[in-house]
Amino acid sequence: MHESAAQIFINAFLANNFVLAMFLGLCPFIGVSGKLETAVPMGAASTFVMLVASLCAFGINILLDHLGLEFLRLIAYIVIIASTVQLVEMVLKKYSPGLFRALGIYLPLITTNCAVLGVALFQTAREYDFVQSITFAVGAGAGFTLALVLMASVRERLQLSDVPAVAQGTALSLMLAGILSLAFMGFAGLGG
Amino acid sequence: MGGRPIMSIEIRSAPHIKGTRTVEQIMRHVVWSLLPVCAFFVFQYGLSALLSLLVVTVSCLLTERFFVRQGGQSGDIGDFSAIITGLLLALSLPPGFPLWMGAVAGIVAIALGKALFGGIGFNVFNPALIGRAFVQAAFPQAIATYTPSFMPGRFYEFIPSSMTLPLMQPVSVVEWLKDRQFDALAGATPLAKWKFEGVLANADDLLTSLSGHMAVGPSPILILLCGAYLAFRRFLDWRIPAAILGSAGLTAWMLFALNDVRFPNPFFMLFSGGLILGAVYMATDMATSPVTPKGMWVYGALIGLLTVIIRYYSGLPEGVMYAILLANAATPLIEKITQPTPFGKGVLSNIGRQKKGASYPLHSGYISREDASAETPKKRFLPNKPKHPPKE
Amino acid sequence: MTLTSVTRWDEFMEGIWRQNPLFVMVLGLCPALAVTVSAVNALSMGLATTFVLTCSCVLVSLLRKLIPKEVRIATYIVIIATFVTVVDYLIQAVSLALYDALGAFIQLIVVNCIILGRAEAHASKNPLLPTLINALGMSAGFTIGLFALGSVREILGAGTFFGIPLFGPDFQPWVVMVLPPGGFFVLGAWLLIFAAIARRKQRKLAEATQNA
Amino acid sequence: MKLLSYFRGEAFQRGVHPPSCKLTASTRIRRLPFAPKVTVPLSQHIGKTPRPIVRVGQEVLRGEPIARSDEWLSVPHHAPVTGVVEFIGLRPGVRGPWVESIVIRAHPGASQEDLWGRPRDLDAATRGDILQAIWDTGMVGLGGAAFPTHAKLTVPKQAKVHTLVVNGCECEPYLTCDHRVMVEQADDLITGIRYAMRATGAVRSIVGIEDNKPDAAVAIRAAISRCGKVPEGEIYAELVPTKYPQGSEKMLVMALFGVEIPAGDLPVSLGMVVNNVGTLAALGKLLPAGRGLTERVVTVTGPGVAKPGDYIVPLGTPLRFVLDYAGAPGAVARQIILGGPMMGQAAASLDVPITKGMSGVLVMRGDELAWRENQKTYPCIKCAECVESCPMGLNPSQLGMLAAKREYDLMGSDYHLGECFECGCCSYVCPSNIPLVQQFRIAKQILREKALSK
Amino acid sequence: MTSAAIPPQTTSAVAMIRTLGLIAALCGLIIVSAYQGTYDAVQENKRIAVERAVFKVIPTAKSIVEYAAAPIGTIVKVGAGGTAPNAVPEGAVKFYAGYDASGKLSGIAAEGVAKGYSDNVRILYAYDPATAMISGFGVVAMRETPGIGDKILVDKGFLASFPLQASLSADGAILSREIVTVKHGSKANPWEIDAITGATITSRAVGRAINDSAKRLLPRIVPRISELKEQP
Ligand SMILES: Cc1cc2nc3c(=O)[nH]c(=O)nc-3n(C[C@H](O)[C@H](O)[C@H](O)COP(=O)(O)O)c2cc1C
Ligand SMILES: Cc1cc2nc3c(=O)[nH]c(=O)nc-3n(C[C@H](O)[C@H](O)[C@H](O)COP(=O)(O)O)c2cc1C
Ligand SMILES: Cc1cc2nc3c(=O)[nH]c(=O)nc-3n(C[C@H](O)[C@H](O)[C@H](O)COP(=O)(O)O)c2cc1C
Ligand SMILES: Cc1cc2nc3c(=O)[nH]c(=O)nc-3n(C[C@H](O)[C@H](O)[C@H](O)CO)c2cc1C
Ligand code: SF4
Ligand code: SF4
Ligand code: SF4
Ligand code: SF4
Ligand code: FES
Repeated sequence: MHESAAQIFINAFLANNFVLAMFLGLCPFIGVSGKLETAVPMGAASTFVMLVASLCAFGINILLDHLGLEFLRLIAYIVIIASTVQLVEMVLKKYSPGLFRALGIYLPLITTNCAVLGVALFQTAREYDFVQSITFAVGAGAGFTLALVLMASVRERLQLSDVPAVAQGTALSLMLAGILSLAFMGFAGLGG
Repeated sequence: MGGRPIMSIEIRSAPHIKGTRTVEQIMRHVVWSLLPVCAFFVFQYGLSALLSLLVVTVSCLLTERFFVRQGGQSGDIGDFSAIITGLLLALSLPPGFPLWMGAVAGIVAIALGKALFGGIGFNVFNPALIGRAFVQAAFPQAIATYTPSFMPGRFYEFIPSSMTLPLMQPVSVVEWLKDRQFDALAGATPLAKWKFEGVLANADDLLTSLSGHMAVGPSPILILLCGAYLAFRRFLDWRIPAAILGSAGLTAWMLFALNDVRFPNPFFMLFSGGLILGAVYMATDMATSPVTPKGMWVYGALIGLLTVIIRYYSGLPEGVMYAILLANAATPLIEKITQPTPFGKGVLSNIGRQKKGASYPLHSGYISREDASAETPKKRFLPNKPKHPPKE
Repeated sequence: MTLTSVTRWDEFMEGIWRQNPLFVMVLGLCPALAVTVSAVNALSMGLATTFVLTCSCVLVSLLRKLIPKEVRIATYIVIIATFVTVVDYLIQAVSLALYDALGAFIQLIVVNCIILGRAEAHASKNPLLPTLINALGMSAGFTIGLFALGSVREILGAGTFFGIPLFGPDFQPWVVMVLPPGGFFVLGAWLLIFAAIARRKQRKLAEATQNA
Repeated sequence: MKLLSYFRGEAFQRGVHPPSCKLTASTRIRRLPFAPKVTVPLSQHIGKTPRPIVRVGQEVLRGEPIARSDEWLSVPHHAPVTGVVEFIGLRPGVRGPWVESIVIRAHPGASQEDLWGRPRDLDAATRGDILQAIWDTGMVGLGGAAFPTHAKLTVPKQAKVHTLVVNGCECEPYLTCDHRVMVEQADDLITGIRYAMRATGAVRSIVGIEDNKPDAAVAIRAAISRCGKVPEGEIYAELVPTKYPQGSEKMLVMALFGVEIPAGDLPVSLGMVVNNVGTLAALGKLLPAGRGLTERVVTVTGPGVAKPGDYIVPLGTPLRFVLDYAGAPGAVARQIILGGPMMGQAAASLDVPITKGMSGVLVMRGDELAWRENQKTYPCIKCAECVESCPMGLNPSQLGMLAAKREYDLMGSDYHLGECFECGCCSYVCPSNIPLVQQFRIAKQILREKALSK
Repeated sequence: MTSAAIPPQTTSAVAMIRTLGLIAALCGLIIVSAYQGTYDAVQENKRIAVERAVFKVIPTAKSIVEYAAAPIGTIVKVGAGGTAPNAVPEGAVKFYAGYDASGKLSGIAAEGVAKGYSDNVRILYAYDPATAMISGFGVVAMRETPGIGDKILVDKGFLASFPLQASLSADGAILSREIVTVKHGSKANPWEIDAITGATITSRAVGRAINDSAKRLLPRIVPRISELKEQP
């Protein structure tokens, strides 16, 4: 069954949201979603890194299949994605300091979290072609950003609430994530 | 003057007078307005519906009381808000929903949907819908099991699934329906029938829920009437239902215009399922909807759009609940970007700013031309101010 | 560094209780939530992580004097990825069904912050034995955490434990528990319970000091 | 939404409609007897405090200047009674803390006629002369803000004033002093308006009156034609829809002209000056006679008052004396409010004197307060009532939640706390009974202190 | 990760490259030995998994052979003794032929996939050339809701829909009747699948998966079924 780009996008963005349904990138999601200000650049930076990871993985797959070295896949992914992000970071710093300031501080945080590596692994497992891979990465990034932004705005509002002391902190974040995940179940089956 | 007893006077902060509206009053009115809706629901489904309303509401109240006692939550059970939660939750569940699951829904609604955030006013998500979403995910089959309305004997016997033992699976109602000469399809809601069979229900049947044995909720007309009363008394904001129905209707109408075979008419979209109940009573929950007027429009439009998308394109026949929960999550964001413009900072003040320093040329038609000796006209028809500042 | 058996035990327990990677440090959430739909999966994931964590830490500790500190993180990652690849193949060899159930999350052990964190914070500075104890403690803590999640989710969500039906055929499973929201809710509930216990302890302590 | 409010013929957006309770709207203004002793606080207005120019033991005539300052933003005070200066020093002030005051014991036998006046002909006076004459009267805004009137009427060099807006709204419940002044002293008002127009160079004047007092408009229109000296179309009496806080100058200008005074600006930036009717009526009386401000009209009212009414009260009369005269037995009075119920201050003691800016004395009994005390306070339920009623277009709900968490900086920087003019609409409507305005006052205070300490 | 690409400052480049090389070699060694060590077991596992799946849908089969049916009508054998898996012609459809103990064709198995409730449902269905019926199916992979969607494996009513009629039209180019899933209780024809109440979406996915795949596969292999009769 060939999945269209739109289906892949909606799937990664909403129906099987990377964070809320696939459980990827939870650490930054729980850790960095306290403030709306940081949520958007964080989401943008993650999307960008996912795109890089997707491109790298696509290239690595071709190379490794060619060489018959698929058992090196994981190491290759992780090393090459990490260094490519470093490289991009340096290039950014040199040629676009504004963008670097906006995204730069987030890049090292996310060079290799599950969401990023997940993009690479899932696109390989699902045998996506080039366009499909890119759409998948963008959809996953958009989904991550959406979840992050919703979570951050809710958590900002809860700063002004009298949340019981027991529930404050990670427990509340997890419960919120659970509720969001519950709400995202409404999208199940979308794009199919 | 010194011999007088010293008066004890109090020092308070202005304002020293207060409008008469209180939280209890608002909530009480919502409960009143829900009673006819509940009564009709009981009329449709009989004993099971009555018991379901009772059990769910009582479980909400007990949970609320527990958390208030524990100190985990502000407010108290006397504020009627938990009753609203219970009634709305029960109205959104199938009438034959096993009572123990209803109780679970009520507990989750208050515990997870309200107490977790600190109680009344602090919750971000609609508690009733949290409860419903939880049991929908936990017991997806039971919650999709509807039975026809106006069953003969509904006032003497229960729908068999109602009385399921706690933690056990509900018994199938198929046999029970067969006994009463109903086929398996009779239990499908109009939305499910449309989604899975392509059968469209009749318009006025949907509106009143009166005819036949359709498996539907309370009549949309009745809900609209009760909601109109609340809106008229300003206990709920008319903008939210208007925005929801407007955006859902518009989206559905556009899709219908594009392809009238694949998509049902917008009327069906508006009056089937829980859209009216959700738009009038659930999306308007104050704590979880934006306070800014512009935000209310955005919020409502989002709900309408999401409802249509979920109903048409996702795996589930009904999307109101998810649409409202998602919009609840977006509410803080919506509020943030729709803060009202303070007086003197908006467009109108810019007109003033342009005129800064310049003097208004006097204009003969500028001020109302009442004769100085004339009778004072009645308030309403008084042209008491110019429509615009004079143009240079 | 000399270690008495008591401090060794303490060191081990540290990872299980006071520094539990899942419940206290809240790390490695993705595998913790994604694969814990059943006790078996949780346990397998825990063992796989244990293998990778222990082997990597041991290797890092052995090579710690050799590894140039400028590229130490890259080195650790390569080492970790190596063992993840190994465990990946091992599981495929043992059971494909298990491999399918754990899915990509086996390979995602690579990015599990716990492992890199241990390698960097502990193994790179300590000799073999303490490293081993620390790594085993952490792994045990993580495995116990996963198991706590997995059992609750399986029992409630399917009415079974290790696949054995517990409540008879009429039991109504709470499907939500094995769905994504259930993962969040169960972990959140565990954290709530621990927080409540901690608060009660604190209150008791405060009362005791007040009385004294 | 703004357009909509135009079409609905609303004066300004939002605002509230508290019950008007104007018990004394049709009672004539009466004169209060002279108290045996009056206390004139030196600082009754916004600006510099004048210094006393009398000594203890000195005999003063009613209307004689007793305090003066050479500072521009300050006004002289005149003796409200003929008598002897008994004490100069600290006395209880309206706001609680004791303030520098002059205490005069009235001569029991004195006729208390105003003997000090120096009548003069201002028909040929220049702008400067008129302003000087206004300064000499010691006039401040009688609408409540007590800003020196000569300063307000002095138009900055770079600006030009074309319209004098006369504020006859009296939007606060209970208060009727401006209403009665418009009805009974319309001729003085017209005179005052014409002086003020000459002082500012305004070419027209508009009296804005809420439409619950049409008789005031009729009276003013009659006075205009009676006066005979007013050219056609120079002075209008306009009715505006009744709504609180119509009396705020921003809202009144909005209602009359449909323009918003830009945030942070004064009406003068739009070529307007706003004055209260009481101020201008008093000017119309005092200026030709060359007298000083020694008395004002005060509404004494409220459920706790036996003889409510508008009284001409000599300034400095102790509150206790006023209440005794109006019949407010201490046993039932629980709260005494100086000003209107929406913005007025609760009196800290019965020894405080009537001052220039005090337009009303409102006495509340225990039973009026009881139901409010019994009302529970809830967390904000986000009912949006406050947002829908804040005339300044703020978001009191958000501000209130921020205040509860002491996020004062955010209130000022992101949610326009500075624009709040403390009208009290938000507190009035809040069903959760949250003391919003009070929190905002505290927040402003803290922000001010922070800014100062920087 | 920050230091991965930062040039060395203190350690000399040579020493660094030497240690890195050492570590890389060590890791490579570990991986390769693990890969080699498990290779046979993994392949065996995979083969067993495929066989199990096929044997499940074709109960009479004792051995299987993998084929690919190319669009132009040729059928090639894949794997040992045939085309390499990565040399299968463009657009070919893979399928398995199951043979009984005597080497006679006992059935054809092929994969189908369709979108279910939460993700793709991937199934393996069996086609019986003798009767032109779909005799059964098994699930390869799905993420349907446990307790709901996964009832397609156990629900008696649902499984009773099989065997399904899958005969070709007269010209052999299309199915004579498309396979459809109908609401529970309304199956009336041999080419209809009776849906499970409460899991209609997954039921439909099964129907669609079979239909889509059969539509492509059957016209290619039915005319040449004689080529497959005997185990090669
Ligand atoms: C917010 C909300 C969500 C609802 N969700 C569903 C649902 O998912 N499925 C359902 O069959 N009924 C749902 N209902 C119940 C409806 O009120 C209605 O009773 C039921 O859908 C039958 O009516 P129908 O087609 O007209 O669906 C929901 C009601 C509300 C208020
Ligand atoms: C909320 C609010 C309400 C006001 N209401 C009135 C009013 O009803 N009448 C009035 O004369 N001034 C009122 N004022 C004061 C006016 O804004 C303005 O300062 C006054 O009319 C100026 O006249 P004055 O200087 O002669 O007192 C109000 C101010 C505020 C902030
Ligand atoms: C949490 C949840 C999980 C669901 N999982 C499935 C599923 O796995 N397969 C499926 O076909 N439908 C699933 N559904 C969809 C509903 O059961 C849907 O209403 C049903 O498929 C419609 O079938 P019916 O027409 O027999 O009611 C799920 C619904 C919910 C709320
Ligand atoms: C117009 C209106 C609608 C309400 N709707 C709901 C609702 O859908 N669900 C609910 O749990 N409570 C509802 N409430 C009650 C109350 O607002 C709710 O419990 C709050 O969310 C508690 O903070 C409603 C109240 C009002 C005034
Ligand atoms: S009530 Fe207050 S605001 Fe309204 S007019 Fe009187 S003084 Fe001005
Ligand atoms: S007090 Fe301030 S915030 Fe409240 S209504 Fe008046 S202006 Fe708005
Ligand atoms: S309260 Fe604020 S706005 Fe009102 S006067 Fe004082 S400073 Fe100005
Ligand atoms: S009026 Fe009170 S309760 Fe309503 S939104 Fe404003 S602050 Fe909250
Ligand atoms: S485990 Fe850390 S991001 Fe997933």
